[in-house]
Amino acid sequence: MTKHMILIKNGFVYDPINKIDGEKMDIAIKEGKIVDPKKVKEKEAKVIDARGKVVMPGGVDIHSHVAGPKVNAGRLFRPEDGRRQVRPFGQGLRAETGFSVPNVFATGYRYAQLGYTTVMEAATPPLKTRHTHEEMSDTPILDQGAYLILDNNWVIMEYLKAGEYEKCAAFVAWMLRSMKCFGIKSVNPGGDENWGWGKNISSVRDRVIYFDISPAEIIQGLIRVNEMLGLPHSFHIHCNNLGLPGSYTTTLETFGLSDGMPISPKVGERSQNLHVAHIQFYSYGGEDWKTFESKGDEVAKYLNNHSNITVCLGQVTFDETTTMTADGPFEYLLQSINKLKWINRDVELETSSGIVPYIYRPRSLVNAVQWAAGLEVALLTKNPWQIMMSTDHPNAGPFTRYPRVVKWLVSKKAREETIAKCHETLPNRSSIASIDREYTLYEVAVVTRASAAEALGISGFKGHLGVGADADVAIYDFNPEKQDPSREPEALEKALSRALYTIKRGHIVVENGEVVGDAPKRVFWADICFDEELEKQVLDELHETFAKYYTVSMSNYPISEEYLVGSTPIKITSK
Amino acid sequence: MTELKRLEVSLITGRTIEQGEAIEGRKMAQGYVEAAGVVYLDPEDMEELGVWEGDVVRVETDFGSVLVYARRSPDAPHRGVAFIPMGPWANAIINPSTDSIGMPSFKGVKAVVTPALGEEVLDARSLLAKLRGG
Amino acid sequence: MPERVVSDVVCPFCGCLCDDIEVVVRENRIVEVREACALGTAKFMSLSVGERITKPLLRVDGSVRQVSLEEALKEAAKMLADAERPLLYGWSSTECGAQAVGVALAEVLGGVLDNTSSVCHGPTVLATQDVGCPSCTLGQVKNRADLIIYWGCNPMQAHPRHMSRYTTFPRGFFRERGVKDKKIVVIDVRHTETARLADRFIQVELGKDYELLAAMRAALKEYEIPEKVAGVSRKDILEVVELMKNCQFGALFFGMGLTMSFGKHRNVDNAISLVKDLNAYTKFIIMPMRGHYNVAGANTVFTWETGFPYAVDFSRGYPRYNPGETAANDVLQNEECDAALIVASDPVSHFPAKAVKHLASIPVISIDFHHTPTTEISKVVIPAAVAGVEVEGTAYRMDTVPIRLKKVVEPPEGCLPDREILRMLLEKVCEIKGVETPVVKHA
Amino acid sequence: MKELYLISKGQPKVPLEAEVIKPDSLAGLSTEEIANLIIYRGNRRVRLGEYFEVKGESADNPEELRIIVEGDVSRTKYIGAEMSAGELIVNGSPYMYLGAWMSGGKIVVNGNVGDFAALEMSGGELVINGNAGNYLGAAYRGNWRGMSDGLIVVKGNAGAEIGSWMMGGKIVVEGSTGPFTGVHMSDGIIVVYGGLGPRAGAQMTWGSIVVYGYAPELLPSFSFNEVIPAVEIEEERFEGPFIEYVGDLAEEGEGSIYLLEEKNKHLKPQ
Repeated sequence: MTKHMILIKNGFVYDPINKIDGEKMDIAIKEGKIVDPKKVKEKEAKVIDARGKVVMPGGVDIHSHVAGPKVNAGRLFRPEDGRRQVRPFGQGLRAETGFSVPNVFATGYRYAQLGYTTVMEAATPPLKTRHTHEEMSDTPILDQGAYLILDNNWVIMEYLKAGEYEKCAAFVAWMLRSMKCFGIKSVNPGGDENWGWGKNISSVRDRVIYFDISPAEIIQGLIRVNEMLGLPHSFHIHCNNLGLPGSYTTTLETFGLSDGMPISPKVGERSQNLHVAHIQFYSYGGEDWKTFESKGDEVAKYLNNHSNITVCLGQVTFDETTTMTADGPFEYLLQSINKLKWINRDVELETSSGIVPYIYRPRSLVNAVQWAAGLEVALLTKNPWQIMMSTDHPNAGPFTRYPRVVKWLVSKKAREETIAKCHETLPNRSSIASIDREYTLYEVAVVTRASAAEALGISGFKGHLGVGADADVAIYDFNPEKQDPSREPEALEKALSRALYTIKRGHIVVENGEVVGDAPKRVFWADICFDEELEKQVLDELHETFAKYYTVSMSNYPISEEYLVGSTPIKITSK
Repeated sequence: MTELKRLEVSLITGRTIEQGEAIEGRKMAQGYVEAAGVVYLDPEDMEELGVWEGDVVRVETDFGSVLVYARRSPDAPHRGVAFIPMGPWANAIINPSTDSIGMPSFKGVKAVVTPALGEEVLDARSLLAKLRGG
Repeated sequence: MPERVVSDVVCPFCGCLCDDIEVVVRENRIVEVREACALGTAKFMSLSVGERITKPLLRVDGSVRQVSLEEALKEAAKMLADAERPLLYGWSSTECGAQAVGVALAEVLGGVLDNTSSVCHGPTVLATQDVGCPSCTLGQVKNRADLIIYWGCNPMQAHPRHMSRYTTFPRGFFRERGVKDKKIVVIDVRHTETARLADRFIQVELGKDYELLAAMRAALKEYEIPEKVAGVSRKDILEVVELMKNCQFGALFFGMGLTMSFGKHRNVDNAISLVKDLNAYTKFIIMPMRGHYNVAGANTVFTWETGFPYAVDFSRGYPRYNPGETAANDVLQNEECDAALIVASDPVSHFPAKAVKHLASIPVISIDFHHTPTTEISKVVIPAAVAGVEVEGTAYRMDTVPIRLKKVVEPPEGCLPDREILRMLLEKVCEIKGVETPVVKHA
Repeated sequence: MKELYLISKGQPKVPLEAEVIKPDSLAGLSTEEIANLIIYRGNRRVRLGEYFEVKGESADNPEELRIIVEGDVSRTKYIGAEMSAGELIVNGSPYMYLGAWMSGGKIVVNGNVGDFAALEMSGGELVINGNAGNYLGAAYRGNWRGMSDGLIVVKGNAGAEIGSWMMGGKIVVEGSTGPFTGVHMSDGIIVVYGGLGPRAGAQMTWGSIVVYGYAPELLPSFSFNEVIPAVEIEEERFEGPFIEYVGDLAEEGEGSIYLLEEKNKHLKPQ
């Protein structure tokens, strides 16, 4: 028997990229790839009997804070979280700690237990990205990549203000290559630079102190650069005014900035030019905390008319968790409200960040509205390909709660049970109680793997089970012939929490819900060839910036490939 | 016989450039003694105690006693505060208590300084031998 | 004689981790070091002048003999595997790859893993765990700060280039005139060399920092405070508080003066809380002056692998953390540990006598490149190559900016990188324990 | 009530961890089964019976069980940890974490206890007839939720940071306390009959510290409020007269420190 051959027989397969909706069929694996079942002989393969089980591609998470400086600062300052969930060293596995801020081993193991195999780190500040790579390399099982925070970068703001998009693109290409990162991330554009002076920004038309540029100009400039470079993923943003009453207007304005902008990936098949992260966190109406209400319906309405935008949820799960974001001013605001401990970590010339523990309680009206807002967007947006599962881990809850979020998506009954535990005025502040839609398992497969793979531009080899794809497979103990997710949401939650099998690139990593092994890892990054001449010119100018304003030498700034376990450059020739 | 003079001080320890240079590969050499086997005293305190730069003095606390060279503090005035650079000499006499947080009490232990003319300051190796023996 | 100049070398001495050093090498010997301070220069130069260990040593019944690396590792592995509560200590003067192998070793052994932060900024970690810590990278300070406060630290002696490279003297983007655009305040019990460079010196009574901080915080909130607190007049306190409130960007750096004197972590707690309070008025940050060049890295690596930054106890298989019980001085002074592995550190020189006494009574294994009082008491001594000079790797600056250490010269024959030695030791320990050797991907 | 005896056979140098010594774990077991329970010595697993002779009889329910620990337990951690019911009497001086995270039942120690006793206690009663160490009834590292309910009585002295981040319940120390009594407390009562350690009530925001002994000084961020004849806190009356200080003003706190006037005249403003 060749261990690299696996035959998964008779499962109910949900593979939206290949438009397979619960069809009973076999999936074959050879040398880490999906192959035609005819090419694998039963006798030579490990045979998994998936009769009466759900088979899906390995989960793909488009936005999760799992590695890097702020994640680790969150672990460091929350030993009380560290002792909440532990598992001892043994059976070839490293020890696990942490609930909302798990150590790297727990991160890899627990994602695998959910059937996830690809997880993108949501934000990394360039100057500290070496740290992000050190952690990703140390995270077992998962394929990963990281988005580079570039919006509050002095160099970029200067280029965009001067309208030098070509130079800006050359700089971004160099940055992504030097930092070995996957895409462009924006976090509270302009607001983070202002936070360098203890201030923030309140609309996309505000001006950044000294740099005299608006968030709108930064956003449009970076969308443009993103498409000039033809990156696999679109521009990925955390909008201004996150977390505030009335923020949905800023969100809609931000949406509007992408209108008419090009969509031109050089690799992959995405159809969006703007990905808005954790949409829940700015789908709010109201004038203040007293009149706080959900505007998830308005946001969904916009999405229904604009297919060029995708979102991930940032769904609240009602847990004690740890909020962490490069949105420094937001975390300052949060700690002034909940009075808990606060870490702030601004990064020279680049960005800021903050971390605050937070407890989401159903009895808090604000928290209940937040919970409802996320689900409203998910349920009222017609096209599930615009939606991606996330809790903005760990901001709205730990990723280990994804199965619970699915429960709410597939079952009105489950939602009603939660609404009953929520603040009694929730129905006045949200339409959640009146929404009848229930996701099908096919739609669940879309929002937990397929849509993310497509939006990331990696759907050629991730997020599906067609021949040639990475052999990342999840098998769940749920029988769609006999069980109705709508009526038995708990059974589905349980099944998704502990995959019967998770296979990563042909290696069985989870069996019966337990992690049984590791698998070869890959870290994806964009290796762009844009314009060598221009890049040289840009770098010449950059030397002065480093010498004068950074505190590390320019030669020590780039990260060599040896930092990446399974370095996987995605080569792009842009010009 | 006249009674020996004594000086009550609060003792602190910390880094110095000389100590920092000396720990790089020269801990078993004489340079380390000169860098860390010393106590910096307020000049007025020294006068009162009747010791001069380079004199050997005994520093004693509830936790032990050690011989070191007296030095004029460049950071005066700080009457009643004595400084011994971090190292084996300081550690022979500081308060080991971690107050249940893991950190010994390296700064602020009550000490008595007395002149010790004619006595010898031990080097790191001899100091260690003494500790292991006692 | 051909000379080689290696530029932008990272200095592996203190937490400043200056990365602009030029090292001149002739025939694999460092002959000149440029840009570095006295401390950094000493470290680079010490490799040829210091008491270097080049052969593994085994000490039996008081006599020392040279042994093969294989024999030394075998002895060391046996001692550690036999132990019921081994202590694995040091880690702050080596690179992150070695630290990661150290975590795996502690995990397999069921030992107690601690780094030197327990005797430097451990209290800062504890305070951060209670109230957080608003901070930033050093470049933010260089480019923006107009008020610099050094409290209970003496960078001119302990971090000699801190003021010239990051805070006081450099010109920054928004501070074009350098020091002329900034105010420097020093708060200390002694009028140190750093204090002599300050615009304002506040002499606080020894062991009264907490009271002074409490008074400043109360004054900031416009409560009345006593005439004199901690030896400082009300007038002086109010003036400093005004300076803080009215600056555009303030930065408070602190050191052992807070973490080691009476109150320890609570001094830091109140200092952090003061800075939190100040953010209601202006931008203000706080930063510990980390000592060892990679102590921040030890905290960082331990945290991402175990959830906890130091004082990690693996005796039950999963990490537990409680300085006061599981830090090196606790397990030594309470005579809990029964063997110790010391990596790139010299606790015999830096721990109180009570702790040293216990350490000297149990089997100790040292991995180091110089003879130290700790290698003197060790049963097994394994010579190592010097990280940051002879070995590449990552180190984290005091503001947790990770920088790649360079290899400037080849190590002496037989001196391997810490991480290689530890990997071999890990393998041997796993063999004895009969467990699968964990794959340490990092490094 | 059934009585079960655990008689120490002596202590190893590497400490033991024996959280099974509590009614919750021992109820319903035979003495043989109890002796076979696993406790920990460093990284080794050992039988409880190796270090304790087990006598008497266990009860079916923890509520009906009294465990009596006799002899040297000076190297045994976690006795009574996470206990929720029944009784535990320790005739000896246990090491760290005695009754840590206890939520119910009663523990009496006829001896001294080590550090971190009754950490984050949420109910029940702990009586220490000797001295207590540091961090008695305190919060675990990083947690802003310390002791929330229950009663701790110490006949002797207590160490540093007792009742840190306390938010409910009561600690009574008949002797003196160490530094930072009730640091960061947000509710609850600490009563001290002996000397009050320095920096009491540091960073407290609410709650009360009642002091019948001598307090050398208070933090500069506490302010004198008034002298009152007696004070009533949560239906309990404390007879004074007391000098009342309010703070910690550094936190804009409204906690109270009541100092018996006759012993603390030096703290009464002129």
